[in-house]
Amino acid sequence: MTTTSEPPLQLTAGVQLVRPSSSLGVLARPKGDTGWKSWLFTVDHKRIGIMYGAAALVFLVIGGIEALLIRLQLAVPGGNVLSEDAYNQVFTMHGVTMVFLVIMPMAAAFANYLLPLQIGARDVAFPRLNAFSLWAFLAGGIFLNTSWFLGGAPDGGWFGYAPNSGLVYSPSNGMDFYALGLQIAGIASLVSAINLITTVLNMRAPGMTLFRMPVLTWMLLVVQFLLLFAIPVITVALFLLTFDRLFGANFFNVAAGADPLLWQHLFWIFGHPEVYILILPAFGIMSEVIPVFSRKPIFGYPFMVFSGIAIGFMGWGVWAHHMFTSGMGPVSVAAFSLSTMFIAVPTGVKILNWLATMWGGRLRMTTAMMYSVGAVAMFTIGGLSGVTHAIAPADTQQTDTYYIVAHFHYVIFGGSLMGMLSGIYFWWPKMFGHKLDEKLGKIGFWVLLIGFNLTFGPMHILGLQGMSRRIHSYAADSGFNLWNMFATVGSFVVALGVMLFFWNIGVSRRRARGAPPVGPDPWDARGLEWMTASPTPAHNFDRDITVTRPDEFWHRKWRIGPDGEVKRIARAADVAHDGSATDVHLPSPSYWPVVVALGLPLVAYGLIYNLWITGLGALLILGGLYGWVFEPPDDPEAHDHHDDHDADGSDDSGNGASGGGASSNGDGAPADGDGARELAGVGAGLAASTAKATGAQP
Amino acid sequence: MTAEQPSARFGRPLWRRLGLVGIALAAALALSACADEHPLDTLTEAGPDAQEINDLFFPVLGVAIIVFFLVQGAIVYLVFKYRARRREAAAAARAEEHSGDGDDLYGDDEYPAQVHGNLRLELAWTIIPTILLAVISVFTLISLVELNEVSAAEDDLRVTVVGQQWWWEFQYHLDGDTSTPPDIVTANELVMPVRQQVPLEITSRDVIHSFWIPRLNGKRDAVPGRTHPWVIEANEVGRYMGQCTEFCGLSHAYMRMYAVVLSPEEWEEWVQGQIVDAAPLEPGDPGFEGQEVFLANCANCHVVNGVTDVNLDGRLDGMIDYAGANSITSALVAGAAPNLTHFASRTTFAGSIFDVYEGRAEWIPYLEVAERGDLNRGHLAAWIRNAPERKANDADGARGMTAFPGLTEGEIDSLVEYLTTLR
Amino acid sequence: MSQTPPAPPAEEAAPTLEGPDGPLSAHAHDAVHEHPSDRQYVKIALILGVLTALEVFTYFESVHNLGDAALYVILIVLMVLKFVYVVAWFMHLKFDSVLFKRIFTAGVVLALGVYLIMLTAFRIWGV
Amino acid sequence: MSEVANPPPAVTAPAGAGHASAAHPPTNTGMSHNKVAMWLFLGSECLLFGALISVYMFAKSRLPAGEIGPLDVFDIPFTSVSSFVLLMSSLTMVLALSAITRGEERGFRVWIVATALLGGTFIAGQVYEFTVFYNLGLGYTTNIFGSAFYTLTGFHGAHVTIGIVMLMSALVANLRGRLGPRNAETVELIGLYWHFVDIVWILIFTIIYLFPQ
Ligand code: HEA
Ligand code: HEA
Ligand code: HEC
Ligand code: CUA
Ligand SMILES: [Cu+2]
Repeated sequence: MTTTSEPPLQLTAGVQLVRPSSSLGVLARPKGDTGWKSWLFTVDHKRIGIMYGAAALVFLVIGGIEALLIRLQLAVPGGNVLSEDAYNQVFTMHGVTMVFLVIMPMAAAFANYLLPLQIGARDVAFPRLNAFSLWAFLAGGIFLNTSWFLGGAPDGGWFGYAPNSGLVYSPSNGMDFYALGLQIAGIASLVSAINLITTVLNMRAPGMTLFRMPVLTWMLLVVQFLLLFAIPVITVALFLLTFDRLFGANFFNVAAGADPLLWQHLFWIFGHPEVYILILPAFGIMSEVIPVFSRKPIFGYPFMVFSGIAIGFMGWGVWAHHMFTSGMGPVSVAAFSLSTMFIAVPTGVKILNWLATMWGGRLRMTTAMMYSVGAVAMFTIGGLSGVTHAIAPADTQQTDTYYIVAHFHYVIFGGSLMGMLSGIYFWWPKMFGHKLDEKLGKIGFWVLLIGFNLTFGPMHILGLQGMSRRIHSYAADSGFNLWNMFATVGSFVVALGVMLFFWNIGVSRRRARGAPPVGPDPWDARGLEWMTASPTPAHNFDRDITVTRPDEFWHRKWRIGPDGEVKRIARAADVAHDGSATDVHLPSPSYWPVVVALGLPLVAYGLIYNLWITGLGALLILGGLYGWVFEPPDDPEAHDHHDDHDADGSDDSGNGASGGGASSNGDGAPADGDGARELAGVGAGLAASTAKATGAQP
Repeated sequence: MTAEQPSARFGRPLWRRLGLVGIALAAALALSACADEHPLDTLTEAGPDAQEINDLFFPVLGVAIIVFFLVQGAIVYLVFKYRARRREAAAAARAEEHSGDGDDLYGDDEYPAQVHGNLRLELAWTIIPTILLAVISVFTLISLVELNEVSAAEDDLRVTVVGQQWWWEFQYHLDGDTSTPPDIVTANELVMPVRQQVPLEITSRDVIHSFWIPRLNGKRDAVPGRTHPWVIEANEVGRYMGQCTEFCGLSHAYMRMYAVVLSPEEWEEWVQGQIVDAAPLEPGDPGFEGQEVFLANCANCHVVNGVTDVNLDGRLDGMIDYAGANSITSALVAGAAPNLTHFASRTTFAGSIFDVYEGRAEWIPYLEVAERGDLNRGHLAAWIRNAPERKANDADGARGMTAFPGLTEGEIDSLVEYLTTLR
Repeated sequence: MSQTPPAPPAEEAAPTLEGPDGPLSAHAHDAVHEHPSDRQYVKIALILGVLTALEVFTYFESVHNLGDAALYVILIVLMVLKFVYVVAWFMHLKFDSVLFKRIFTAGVVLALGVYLIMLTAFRIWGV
Repeated sequence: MSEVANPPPAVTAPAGAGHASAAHPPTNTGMSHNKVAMWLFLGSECLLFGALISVYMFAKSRLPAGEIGPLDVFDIPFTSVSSFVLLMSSLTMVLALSAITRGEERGFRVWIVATALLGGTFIAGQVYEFTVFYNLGLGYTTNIFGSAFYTLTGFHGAHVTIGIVMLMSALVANLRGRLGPRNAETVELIGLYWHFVDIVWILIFTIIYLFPQ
């Protein structure tokens, strides 16, 4: 049941319109909507989304440069671009960066920006917590990368198998940075998952039932559930590793009777859901882009949704396919081999439904569409090689070879990254008010696609010819020379493609200056996010939108006649909001999310170097939380809004005068314990996770 | 293994035919399936286990390739068939207007029939792959069972394989009893008889490694604290390359190995040569000086059976003791260095990345050392002088062989001389 | 495919999670107001106390000759009972929205499933 | 402008609407964000403690013979008492909530203090237990059992400690007039967390302490 009778667009439950005294008295609340401070302290889901995306792109360049170093080293046999040690750090950080600092935040960017818009909400459920997620993620990412300058980056591979990741075998601080950095990023993801699920469950526009939600929203919801349940598993694994390394625990100490497979199980119980965390957002994006540019609704909406849910579920029962050769026993191998294979079914449904969406459509091959179609094609290749890994006996030949490297680059680069590039081209006008250049975009697409296949296609062959992963060099007579050279050349073509993308951003920005804005709906799209001005105004929508069917916005523009003919009934500009509302009350910026997030890396540095720094970080976290809890989500002085809502008006004056006691809230305004309530709600989770980082060592 | 009668297996002929698609493509892709050029090639099997795996892999690859062509073909078809024609003029006009209606790019206001789905179609492409995969899973299970069969008798040869940073140790139990000290201990080259299934027990002394001779069988991880059964068998006499495939630190890439497959007679001869201890050299014997230098510098890590005066049982104990009870007095984490008793009978050293003899012959008669050409003095001397420079390791000597800056060139020469006596 | 008539607006056909007993149905939440009385809480606490006493009782000799298997069964049953009582009554799950029940059950079931499989793969049950 | 342009926050219910409306803002589910979030968090915590308990069970099964283990250190009667204490704190917690929903702030304070005290007693018991174990020769690094035991119970203890901090914050907020019947939901949420920590101990007590060793 949706509460259509009641306005659903509240900012946060328990939001407090007025507070008699300002937060701590010491610090004035951050104000204004321009300048760097307006970004640093923002709680606007759109700005947060954009910053997630920007950070992801920066990390893409870092991870990409690492990839290029790998390829340079492997271009010819016996390469000496990197030392053995450096190579191990570079490929480890390449994997970690690409997975945790590129694809995940890129997905978070889309989730933050689009999810509230697609369900017709004003913001996420906990705006400040959202800001905290961003900064915690960034803190974790930067923390990880500082390891380069502090005695060496992690060198145990992105899945950090124990005991090689233990102190004896990896004595530099690198793996400590790995364990703690991922822990911090994990806190960010967990908090964000809670936030976004609550948003979807609670804040949909009137009439926006779950089965009217866009497929992207659905996929993002599934992803948040996967994060919710998967993050704690790696949290535990990383704690065990940290405790082993820093405090001499025995979890992976074979001499004490430990079994290294424990790490593998824990890592992959997280790790396999993780790969669906990486792909489902892209699936969602493709499910938005393809219908728009095919001019048809998504084919088989319920199947699309349920297959996404099914993938999410089945993703929990296949983890040990990464361990077919680990010696876990034939029964486990058989069971996981079978469960893995059948994941191809719901995935195949998605692929074929996309094709069916295109079938009989009028395909407008824009850049966004090309990336989406490209992603379908490339992902299929990766998925099919995935099925050949699932055949456990065959995987004993394939595992840890470049055949696997080919598989996961096809699914991650070819699926996730291309899908997200599609999303960037598609929603760029919504985010920035101008399109990216189509011509450059298409050239970039072809360069990228060709380079991508040139790089990773040959890796299938290399792998089947027996080239192992994670080797910093190969012998000249192993027969790997030719295809490695191809791959290296290809990787530079990819780099060119990526550079064209960045170039496009620059060119398009410059061209857009002074040019008329793009209008709310440049693609004749379907989702609610297009029903407001571009770029999206801070308050998202001017009015409430009542949803009566899927693709509500499209149906307001077009009508399907009795003969199935589609007729325009309105122009987008007439239907969409122009963003001119001035009386919208928004949550105010806040310092505290940044402060708390800043404490996290300090705690982590301290654990590595000096416990005093940990203390400092803990103080920062505690102080930040305190400030946070006692700061109202909303600052009455922040902006001068014109309320036309009676209750609000009276709240403003009535409560402002009274001295802040609970009893003073006689007019129904919230009591002052609201902050405490947010603490209890999610602050508890946050506090618990931070405390795990600080207080849980015996 | 039931490799003797492959065609008798359930459904195999048809299954194999499907595999032809896979084979064709794999072969085409690989350009050359010549095993000499690709010593680690997984597609040119040389043993029944690898054969079993490829019998399963090729048909699945065939299915995958068919699906690949269907999907890619469909994409290309759809894109060309249903592509909207750009209407440049109209587009320009719209762009001028900036109506924000989303058609300024294509100037196309037309919509095709709005199809929301088709239950029957969707069920079809849910059920068909399911059936396909169910069939594949049956064959997968069959293969799994077959691959886990051990045909060797209880008292046949059994080899304990021990991985460590960054070399392999092979402990031979000729009577099949792995609970007793092994009869032969060698490094990096797994010598084995042809057409005989050799059961292995794979383990590790430090981190996780993975034992893999691609042309003979898939891989199996060497996990410390665990012993994993595995089998290996070769159809033909030859030399098959292997590589550690689980990331194990600095010199992971340099952790290779060979399976050396001998005819039954040669195998017998090899065994006879290996089970004897080395004889301590007397003053005046060639290599005697080297032996002295060896005992002074090398014997706290390396064993030469019969020469180094350390308790043999402690050294060669097939049971790996992690509690530090190794009789090795060095700081080696793994607690073991290659056994050098018959060093000169091997063809490669240090994780099989260097040749003991000059010139890597296509196939060296394994037992006739005399025919192998000249000793690779340069490599050996360089190794003894400064091993970390030749093969990255932990510089403090805890993992891998330390450098010996203190040795004079003369001493190094004498050591090389001594090593050649260890046949 | 193209001959398929335009499908009915999906919202009619689409299943809904928000129907009378969908996970998002809020109808159960009216029950929240019927908080159990303090007396009921005390009663539950008494039951919990007794169950704990029973648990501790198994520790002392008398039950030992039942054998480990029986002991495991008894202890697990008692544990689950306590778990359910606290969750249902003290955490109000019995009275609260089904949504919460499903979220929490999802967590519990997932944890049970995944970790039991993991421990089974390690064969720690001695079988 | 329409009613939505200025979405009235959930809690600004018309005057006199009573506490119920504050507790149930007009969200799609009818549940407040905070409560949904708390349950999601608890769902997530299941996987966390599930992993820790599994790691413990696994570690115990791998403890080499002859090493100091559960049988050498556990003092069941003692732990039974502290388990009972924690269990009863759940009762006082729920009574505190019940009190504040009825507007009995005095009762609320009494029960909340009682809860915190019981929790504190439990923690004190745990500290004592750790000391005894340590003196018996079981350190954190002694063996795999020690590492797993202290990590699991340490995580639980940390959760209890955070719970106590939240209880005390609620008490202070109430004393300062910032937490009344109107936001009883805050107390409810703290309670949810507290009860969850309690049920985790129910599992730990049975699985770690009482199961036949
Ligand atoms: C985006 C991330 C992503 C995705 C979506 C997938 C999807 C899949 N993956 Fe992949 N995988 C990774 C990322 C991903 N993977 C990574 C990063 C690794 C390596 C980790 C590491 O070791 O570092 C890995 C490793 C990996 C392994 C371990 C290999 C090894 O190390 O030995 C296996 C084994 O089974 C596997 C299988 C699969 C399968 C069956 C799917 C399926 O979901 C694919 C399903 C899709 C299709 C099958 C295509 C479309 C379907 C049709 C058109 C229908 C018809 C098809 C048939 C009937 C076959 N993957
Ligand atoms: C999201 C996932 C993702 C992405 C996008 C990529 C992208 C790439 N990967 Fe990735 N890769 C992984 C995830 C990913 N990888 C993972 C998880 C591993 C396993 C790690 C492990 O084993 O632990 C791995 C391992 C891995 C290996 C195997 C290493 C080994 O086993 O030894 C190789 C080898 O070629 C490789 C290559 C590449 C290349 C060439 C790209 C390229 O496509 C990259 C393209 C991007 C760029 C090229 C950046 C372009 C920008 C510029 C060039 C700007 C220049 C700017 C200035 C100069 C200022 N990767
Ligand atoms: C610190 C212990 C240590 C000492 C001392 C030591 N070695 Fe080594 N040696 C090793 C290790 C470990 C290896 C395996 C290295 C590898 O393959 O990465 C090895 C490998 C070798 C090999 C190659 C063996 C093979 O079959 O692969 C030779 C030959 C050798 N050492 C000779 C010597 C000589 C001669 C000395 C004395 C000057 C010596 N070693 C001293 C540890 C040691
Ligand atoms: Cu040993 Cu890799
Ligand atoms: Cu996986």
